[in-house]
Amino acid sequence: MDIITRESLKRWLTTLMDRYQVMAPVLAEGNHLFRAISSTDEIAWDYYNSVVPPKELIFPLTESLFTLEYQNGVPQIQEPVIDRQTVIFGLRPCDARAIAMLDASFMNDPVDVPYARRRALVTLVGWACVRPESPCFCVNIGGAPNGTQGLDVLMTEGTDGYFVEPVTEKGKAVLEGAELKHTDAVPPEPAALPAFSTEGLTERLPEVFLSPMWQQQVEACISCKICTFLCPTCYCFDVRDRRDGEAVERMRCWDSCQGAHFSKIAGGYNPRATKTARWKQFFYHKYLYYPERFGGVIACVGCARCVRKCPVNIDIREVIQDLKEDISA
Amino acid sequence: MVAVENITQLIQEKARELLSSGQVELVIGYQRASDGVTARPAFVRKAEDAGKLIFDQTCTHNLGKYAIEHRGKSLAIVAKACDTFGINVLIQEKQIVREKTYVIGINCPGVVESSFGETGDRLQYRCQICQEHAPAVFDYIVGDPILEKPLDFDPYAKVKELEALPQEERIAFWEKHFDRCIRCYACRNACPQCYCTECVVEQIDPNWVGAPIQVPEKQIFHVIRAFHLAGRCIGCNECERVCPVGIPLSLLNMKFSLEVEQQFGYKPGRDPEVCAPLATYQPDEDLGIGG
Amino acid sequence: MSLDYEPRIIGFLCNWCAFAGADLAGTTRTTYPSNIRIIRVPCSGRVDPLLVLKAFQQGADAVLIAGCHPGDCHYVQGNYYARRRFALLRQFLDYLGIEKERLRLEWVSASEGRKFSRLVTEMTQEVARLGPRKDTVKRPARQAPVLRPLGQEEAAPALKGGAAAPAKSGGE
Amino acid sequence: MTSAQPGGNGRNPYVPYLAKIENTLDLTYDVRLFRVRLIDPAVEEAFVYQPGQFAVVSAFGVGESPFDICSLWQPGAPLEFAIRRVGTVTSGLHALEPGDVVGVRGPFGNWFPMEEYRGKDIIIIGGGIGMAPMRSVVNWVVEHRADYGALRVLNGARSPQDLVFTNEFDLWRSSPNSELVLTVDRGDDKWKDRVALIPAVATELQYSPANAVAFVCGPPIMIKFTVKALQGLGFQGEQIITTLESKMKCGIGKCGRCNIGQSYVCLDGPVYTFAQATQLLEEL
Repeated sequence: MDIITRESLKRWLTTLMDRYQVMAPVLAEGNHLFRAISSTDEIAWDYYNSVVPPKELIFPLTESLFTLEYQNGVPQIQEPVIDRQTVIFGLRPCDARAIAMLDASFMNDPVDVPYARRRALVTLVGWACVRPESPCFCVNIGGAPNGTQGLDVLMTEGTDGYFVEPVTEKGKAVLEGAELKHTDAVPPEPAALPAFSTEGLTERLPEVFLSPMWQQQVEACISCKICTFLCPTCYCFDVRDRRDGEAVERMRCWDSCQGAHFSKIAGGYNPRATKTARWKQFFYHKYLYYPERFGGVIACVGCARCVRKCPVNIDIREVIQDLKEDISA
Repeated sequence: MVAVENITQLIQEKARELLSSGQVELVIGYQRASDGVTARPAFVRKAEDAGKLIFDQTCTHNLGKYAIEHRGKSLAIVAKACDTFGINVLIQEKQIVREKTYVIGINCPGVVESSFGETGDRLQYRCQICQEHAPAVFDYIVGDPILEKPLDFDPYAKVKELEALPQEERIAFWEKHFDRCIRCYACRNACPQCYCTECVVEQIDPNWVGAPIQVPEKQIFHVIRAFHLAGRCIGCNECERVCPVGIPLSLLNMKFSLEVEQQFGYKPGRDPEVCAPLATYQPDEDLGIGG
Repeated sequence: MSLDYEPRIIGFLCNWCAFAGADLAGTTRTTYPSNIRIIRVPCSGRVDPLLVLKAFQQGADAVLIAGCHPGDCHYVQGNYYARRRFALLRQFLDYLGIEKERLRLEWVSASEGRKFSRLVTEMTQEVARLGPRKDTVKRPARQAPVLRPLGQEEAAPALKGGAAAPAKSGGE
Repeated sequence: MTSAQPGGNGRNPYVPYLAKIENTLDLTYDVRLFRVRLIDPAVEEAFVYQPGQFAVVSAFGVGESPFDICSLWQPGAPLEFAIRRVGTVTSGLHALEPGDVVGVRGPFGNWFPMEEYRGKDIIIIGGGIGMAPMRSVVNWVVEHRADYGALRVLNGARSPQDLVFTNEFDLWRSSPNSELVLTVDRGDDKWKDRVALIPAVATELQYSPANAVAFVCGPPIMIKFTVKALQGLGFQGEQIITTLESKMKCGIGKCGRCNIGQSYVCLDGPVYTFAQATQLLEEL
């Protein structure tokens, strides 16, 4: 395996900035977030994980789909230009795996062109988690703190620098010019996480759809959108117009199934009028609907952002445990 | 942390009594969270479940939020001193019925800063500046009365520091913070004083505020939210606690609290009989505006 | 009057007094700067802070709310509520970086055409002295597509041609 | 069943085709029929659709919403949408006039498998604006009259003023072996037909399930009870076909809001047999 010293790594990133826009975790007023950097000094080298997942770099909170303007009375549609080569540096394997899950949905026919355009320009250089901590649970849901799925390059911090593992051709290309040295050492193994099993959950979810358990689980929910907006695999959006005189811009913005109006149709009928129904939608989408559509993969990567940030401590791990008891009872 | 075991015990006993006598159908309190160290809201409907209720200095949530959700039911609610101010506001605004709401008030030692899996001894800022540790409304009171000590610093110091900054820096300060907002609405939804069934920032027809998650929309949301709480915010600061991206929302709410206190000498929730400042007026007052 | 910089002022005028006052200023040929854009409202008490914010966000340099003198409100007390509301709001906007001089509440009766004219002149001069707003939180007249997560500097030229061809169905 | 996607690969599916409103016809006080022609002839040629498919129509500056295409496809014919003014987008569309430009994306979704039902009796039950997707089925059967058995249409609405496509009633009635029953929830002094709820009328009419299929569309509550009534008459799940309305934004299975259970209405629907929709309707 190859290794790169921390100094060489910084030099490599600095030279990358000529060709690529480099996004990395930074500390913004006490919050770790992915932002474009102009110097490697801005990188939060000691971060655990970002508050907002790096999905926001490929699937922005708000993006323009097109503008429509009238030229001599003739309507003209223009799409925004997306042409910036970008390296996302330092994302965690769970978030990279989540991006692979977004790919499955957005790249599925018909291809979501705005997403695909961005995605094609992005190279993902990940950092393995050497010291993952509970409530993270990637290992219990098909991932690993040093997993490579979705990544182009995986780096693992060792004592003498970073172990570098190119995963894809794109990854090899981005590493060109990096001062890599061969080493016989092996990357450190990540610390163990508490284990629990999600086996058989998807198959049995349909049986418990009407269980009263859901209402109890979600009783404290305040219907905010933290769990969905901070979820690296959530990708619901809203499409809205903005008018300026005769010109119109159509944009899409993140939206969340937790909002009361999410599924309400004009005329007032709301198929998911209760917070229990809405939270169930969140859970079922991850653990049943997505897997049914995309080859059995559960759309949760165990990053535990929803667990850490839920204002009222609704703990998805606990829900899974309770469900198993409910199913077996 | 201050020893509060006896409070837990008293709450459990009271909950048991209220539920088994049928006086209330629901007790809203706190229970241990899944991390084993912090707290989360608990909903107890059977006397035999009362044992899961707890109280300690991690019980930060303002449970008044749920009193609105369960309005119409006879319920008991565990409320810290500041939470009772919020209950008073809700009574004043006819959102809940006093007679149907059994308030288990707590002489509150203050709550500590905590996050998932982590807690410590450091009091939350709102508790550091608190000078009213006794509940304003209650049917049953637990905890030893707390000796009120005058503060040796200005509770509004942070607001005043920001006020004193040059205009450009204030602009930069707020734009930097609003930029991080993701419009998750946790601040609004955690607030017991925000109970509109349809929020003006989400209203579609008319669509006052667009859906984009961009600084103009965020600014309008935060300003309107703060304004709608002017003279109503009781300073529980749950909005700031739940914000996933650490926006100092207390600096918005406290600015209004400061103005309301200075201009109208009013503090919300202390007495439900006194009218809120924006719901009343004095015909001949001079507010330095209008002429 | 000549100014280097022409401010835009949005005036929310009460239908029962200030709007008639402005009308009177017009019919009596009293001149006032054309910097004000008037929106007729049923009462100064109708003016929601949201409207004021929207005005600022859409590029207003200042907002004037003009209602009936105390005691004269057509709806008895609307102007009293407005007074309390905007006394708070202007302090708050100042705190966020929009100077309090940019938000005014004034009493103008239907017979005070002159006062209205003086007010607008005064306010225009004052706002011109303040200059353009320093905060950037306003929607520019034409927003270029936002591509922020892939780089802030990218946003500006994005509307102009480039890699992605405009949709074929765009023209005839 | 996949939908025809004119324009080819690599086209941004969120960019609508531009179309002009040719003319409109007020069907009721709040329902208007829009006849819309795609501006680009190449797009128009490729825009082939089946009864039951929908398109997402934009009122630029207001937004876009999905609407059933209630015309039958014919080369060179305009697209028709019956749109009830009920929300922001529909109000925006109603504010437009002939000659104005709208956006159209589609055709999306699956369709009524009319070929499969050749030789069967066709029962069509539509409530209110739910009659819009039913209209294409009725007209399909009328147009291919020899291919099908009896045509029995039950059209209901809240009031006589809410009945849509009244201008086509004579055409439907005059088709051989056809029946049209009208009912309203509340009549007025001029109303001579039935005053009853659709499920009750369906039961009363004793529709026979023998060699028949029933199409049902209307408000969720009407679908629910009409399906019950049909089941009471002996209809099996696969003999009942419905088209569901759901909140949609993208129309292509991405935006995540139209699902009922596992099924994305925009991709897997909007047409379902009741056998498929049993679980879905539990959620309704």
